Amino acid sequence: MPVAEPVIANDQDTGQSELARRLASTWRQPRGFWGWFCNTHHTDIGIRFIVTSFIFLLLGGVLAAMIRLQLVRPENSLMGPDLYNQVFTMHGSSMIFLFAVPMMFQGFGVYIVPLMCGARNIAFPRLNAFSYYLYVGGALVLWGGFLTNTGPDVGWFAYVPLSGPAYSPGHRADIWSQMITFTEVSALGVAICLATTILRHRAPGMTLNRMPMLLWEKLVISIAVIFAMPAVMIASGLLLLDRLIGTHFFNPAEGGDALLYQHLFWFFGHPEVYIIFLPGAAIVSTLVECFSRRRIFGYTPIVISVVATGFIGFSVWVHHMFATGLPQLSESFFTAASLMIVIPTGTQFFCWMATIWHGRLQLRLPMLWCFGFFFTFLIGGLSGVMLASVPVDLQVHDTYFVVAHFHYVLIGGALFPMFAGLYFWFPKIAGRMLNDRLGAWHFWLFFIGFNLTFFTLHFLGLRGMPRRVYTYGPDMHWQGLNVLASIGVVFMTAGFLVFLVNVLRSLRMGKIAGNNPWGDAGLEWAMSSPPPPYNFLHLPTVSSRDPLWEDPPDQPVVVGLRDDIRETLVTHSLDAEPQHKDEDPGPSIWPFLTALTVSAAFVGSIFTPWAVPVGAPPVIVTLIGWLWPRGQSPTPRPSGEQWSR
Amino acid sequence: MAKHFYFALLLVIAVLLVSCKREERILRQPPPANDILNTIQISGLNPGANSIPTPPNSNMYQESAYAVAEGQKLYEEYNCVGCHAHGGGGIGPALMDRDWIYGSEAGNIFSTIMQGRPNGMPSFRNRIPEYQAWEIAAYVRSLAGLLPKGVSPNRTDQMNIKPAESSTPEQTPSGITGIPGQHQ
Amino acid sequence: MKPALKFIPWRFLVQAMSLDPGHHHVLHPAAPQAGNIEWLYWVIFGVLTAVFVLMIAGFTWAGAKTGVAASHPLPIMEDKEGDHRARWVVGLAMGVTVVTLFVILVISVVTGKRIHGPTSKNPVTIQVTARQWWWEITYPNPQADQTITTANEIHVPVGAPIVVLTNSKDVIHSFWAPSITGKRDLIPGYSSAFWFQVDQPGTYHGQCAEFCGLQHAHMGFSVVAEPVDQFQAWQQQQLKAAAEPSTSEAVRGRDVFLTHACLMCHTIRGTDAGSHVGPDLTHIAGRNMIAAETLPNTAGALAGWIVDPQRIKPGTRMSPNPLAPDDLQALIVYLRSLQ
Amino acid sequence: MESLSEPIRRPLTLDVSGLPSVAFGHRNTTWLANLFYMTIEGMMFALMFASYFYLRTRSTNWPPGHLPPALTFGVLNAVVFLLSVIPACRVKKVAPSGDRRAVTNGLLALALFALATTALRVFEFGALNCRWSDDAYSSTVWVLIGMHSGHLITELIETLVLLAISFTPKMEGTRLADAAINSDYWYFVVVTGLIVDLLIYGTTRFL
Repeated sequence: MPVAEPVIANDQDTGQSELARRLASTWRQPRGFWGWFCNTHHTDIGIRFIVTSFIFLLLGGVLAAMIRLQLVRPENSLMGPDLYNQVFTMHGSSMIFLFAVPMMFQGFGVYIVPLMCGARNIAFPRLNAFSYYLYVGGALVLWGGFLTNTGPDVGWFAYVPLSGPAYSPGHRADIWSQMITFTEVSALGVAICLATTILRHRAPGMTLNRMPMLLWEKLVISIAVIFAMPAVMIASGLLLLDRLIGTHFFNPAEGGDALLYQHLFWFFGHPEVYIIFLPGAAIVSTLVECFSRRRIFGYTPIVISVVATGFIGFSVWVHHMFATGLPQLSESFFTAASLMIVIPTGTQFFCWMATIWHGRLQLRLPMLWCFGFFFTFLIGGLSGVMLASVPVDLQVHDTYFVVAHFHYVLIGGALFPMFAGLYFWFPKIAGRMLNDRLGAWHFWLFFIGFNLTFFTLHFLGLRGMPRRVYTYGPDMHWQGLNVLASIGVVFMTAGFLVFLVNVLRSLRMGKIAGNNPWGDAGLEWAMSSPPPPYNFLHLPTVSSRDPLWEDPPDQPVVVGLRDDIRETLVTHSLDAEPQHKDEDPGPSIWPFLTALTVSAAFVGSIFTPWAVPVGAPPVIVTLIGWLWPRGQSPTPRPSGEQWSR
Repeated sequence: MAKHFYFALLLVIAVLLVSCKREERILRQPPPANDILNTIQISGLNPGANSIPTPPNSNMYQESAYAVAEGQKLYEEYNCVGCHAHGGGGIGPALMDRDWIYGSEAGNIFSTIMQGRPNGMPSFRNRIPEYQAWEIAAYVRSLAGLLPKGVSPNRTDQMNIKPAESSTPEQTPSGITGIPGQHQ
Repeated sequence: MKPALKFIPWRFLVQAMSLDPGHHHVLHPAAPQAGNIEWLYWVIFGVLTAVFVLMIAGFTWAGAKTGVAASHPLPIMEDKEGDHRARWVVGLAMGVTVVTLFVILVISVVTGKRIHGPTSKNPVTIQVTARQWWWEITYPNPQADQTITTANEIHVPVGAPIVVLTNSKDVIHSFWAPSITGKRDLIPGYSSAFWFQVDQPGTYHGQCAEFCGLQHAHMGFSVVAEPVDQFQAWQQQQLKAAAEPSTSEAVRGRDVFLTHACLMCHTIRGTDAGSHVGPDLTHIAGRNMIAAETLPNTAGALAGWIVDPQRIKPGTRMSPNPLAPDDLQALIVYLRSLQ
Repeated sequence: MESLSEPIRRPLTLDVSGLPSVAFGHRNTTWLANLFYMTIEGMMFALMFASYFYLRTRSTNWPPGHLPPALTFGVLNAVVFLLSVIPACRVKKVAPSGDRRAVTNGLLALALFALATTALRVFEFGALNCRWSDDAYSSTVWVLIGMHSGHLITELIETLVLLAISFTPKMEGTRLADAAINSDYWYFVVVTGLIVDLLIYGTTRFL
């Protein structure tokens, strides 16, 4: 409906208008030391996720360098088996649980999804903040253990019986399984927040088939997390029970079964791969569209393949267990399923290629990283096809061939898109551009080093070098290739240093970005960079898939939300029709306190079962403090208001 | 430069200080102390057995869960089970109760293993290396719940015939120990 | 990472590039199974390489064709009939992908059948029991006295099918000799069986492939494939009890063995030593390697191993034995007389 | 693209000031979150059920060397579960009408039922005829029933808290919606509880 006083569109929000000032004071996050722990705004929490997980990427990289240094000579005396086993376990666990998922799923998701939806904040911001603190708790437990000689030494998969009470004395394996509990609860919390945000807080008019690809993939991943993570929590939980109170789940002598653990673990473990890869694909889809200067080709097929990947991901876990000697029929089935995964992934690749082919490619820095992704992930995916074939897998399983394969898949599918995304969204996050020349140096150093290291490992695997060996005999002729692989690490390290320099430099003297430096179509570019605490001056409405490209200049904006309380708009899951207004709970210290009590209970249960009954009451108290209705709410409502049933 | 060195040094020391003895994997054994056997008396012959100073390096094994677990394996492999069962006793005296004919300290158990005792306990001197004897002694103490829970072994992967050592209540050794032979 | 540069021995780089005819190599098969797998590997490898080249060419070409050097965002474009053509191309590509995958599925399943295949008649049966961190090998026989027990060295007749019964005493291990056949996990609580066959005589290295604790790296074994007559001779030799010590020093060596920690773990058939904690040493002198394929079976290596195994394999279950020099000497002489 | 560069005035707006600020049922965001939460928990239960049957295939007789758990309290508890659906249903029905008194009564009844089942559960543990450290069967039984007891206690506390709120003027708007959602979660606890009973008391006898 036309109104008397036309309002100023979002992209013109200078922060000077009266409305902007009111919103800013309403949505302000507390400052200072305690304020930091009360903060519940998604951009701040998202940045914390990104920074923290990047720190653990660096730490995991240091461990990797130690591993390469140890293997550079046969019978090297740099590390003994005790330390080496801790180091490679810490490397795997940190990279998967403390970096890959928190960065690709939580970090990018929490920061970008609400902006792309056109929302003022993420749904359940307190749960979101709680998830962050719990993630940090898990990280501290794992690394604290490592620094006190209690680092897990049973591999990131912690197979029983090696990780069981009979063969892992002490508390090393317990540290691992509780770290799992921490990080998985955190991921599940964020999954709930993201899925709800995507389904309920989209801008009016952003129907399902107008959702940006990134939202589609985040939605699928959130649901995959919800179905996959419980499996590993059960696995590590039963392991903890076996070790702590002497249950017999994995004790063959008393009717237990060691393979049960592997089934539970890989039922999570394989979907996990897609939980890590799909965010990368989401970033690539976004960037390919932006830098080909055209709508992405094959929106519907890509959406279908993403959903299909999410589904098929749950039916291939046994291809991690081919060597256990399963019946042939099931082997054939799981081979077929594993090969089937290629179809949706291939579809995405072809659609990206077609988009570039019929577009106008601008090879800016983020796009360069996308090409790096095409190259590396393709190699990883194709060697994955080899592993799907049972006979070949029986030869190269648990060798450095597999190590090479999944580093190509994970670094290719997560790290390259991550850097693409960082270069792409850094202007939005920091308000300044990253330096192009340094970025190019970073790319080429890392690209060359990566391929030097990991392509070499294929040959080592074919020459019969098994994984997880702390050294090897001089007569095995493995040194030359190991040296080659270790040299690659030097290049990658240099690349990382260049990146860090670039970030620190650009934070201070980088070129001012402006709202939309890349001319992208997503709503996250519609407000100033960095975004104001209320994100949008007026919540936008949408009438196309690429709002900033295709929406008419007179696209309506939402008015009528109160600016004296944190009112948000809830829309319909499918057609994004406005349904009702909701209220953002705002900053609070309780999520942090709850995280503290929960962490205390978790850590205590490493040492004694009594931690559960003793640790529960404080958790309950903090939870009540969290959920107890506060003074200002419920807000006074217009009399005779209709509640939507 | 020097500053960095000192900082690194401090860091290392700090880490070492906090690192747990419990998790120590003792892979390289200290050279065996030949005079140890002579420093240990048989508690059966003088009351107040628990006051006997035990040789320092016994603690190293009693504080490491890994060493106790090794002791448990050796207890099986060297067939201590044959006479003492899984602590319940049989041909030999029980090890999970409060009675210690020759003393309950690690040093006493060590010397019992090494010297042998009347009525059937053979001497394993030269047969069992000293560090293994210390590990077995540590494990035997855990049978009676005399070791901290964090160090005592939990359930094994064998048949479940007795509660795990880590869940055995502490059997405080009776002060006056019995007379040799009485228990056979 | 600086130190890494210091270590580079360039000749190793040269050697690394050359395909050494190792006996521990997936692509140097000496047995029908490994041969089939190698064939399958190269077929799939060829197909996938073609795919890779095509895809990369496609991306490069697309980029080169439409690339524009501009630092400011270009206007948005539309290409309706281009999209129409692309729809066909992508559809076609998907079709090709599906067909390729189906072919790979078929050949892989067929090869799988051929590997598992039915074992031919009267095979040699071997029981492999994995321990932390060595392999106990027995050739079971209805009569106990006809059963051979050895460690880490598997003798097989060339060209005859071998049935391997697997079992694990402690944690999960994996039996893998790359030049012979794919790996098989040994899982406590499960006893499984598979078969292989070696066509070319020779000694083939194998190793544990599933992480199994401190000494996972040094848990090797070897498969010695020899003509049938040699194999039977070896069997006859293995069935004998230990050789009586001939020299006085050897006699003293046996006494050392029987009065020290050795007999707590090891067996020498024909003497009082009968414990099954460690490997059976009745014919130790007949083996090529000791300590699970870690050291050559020489007097010096043997001595070093006996005195301080923890230096060579930290965490191994073998205890250090600080023997007097002449005792050690005698013991070595005795052990090396056990042909 | 170009449209972004120069300021534009937007004559059209979408006025949402008239929209309600409370939603019941599937429109409520907390309802959706609760659905996801139940999915997670349901997944955990499903995997435990799967493990139960997997382990069952690994031993010849079931239960191995134990009497099956005694029926009395289990059956009694199952009946209480079924009855407890009535007050839950009632709360869900009256909450949207904003009738605080009715909601309070419903919550009170529900809390009493929750207390009753929790109490009965204590006796159920006593009647299992096994100890978790006996063998794999016993471990599974204990973990199954233990997991569910955890949910029972959580639900009991949540209901008590809502009851406490319902005695204050804060029981209004979104809180009423929460009360309704609490009933959904109670249904979930009842269903899983019945399945657990079926496994523990049923399959041990008829499998």
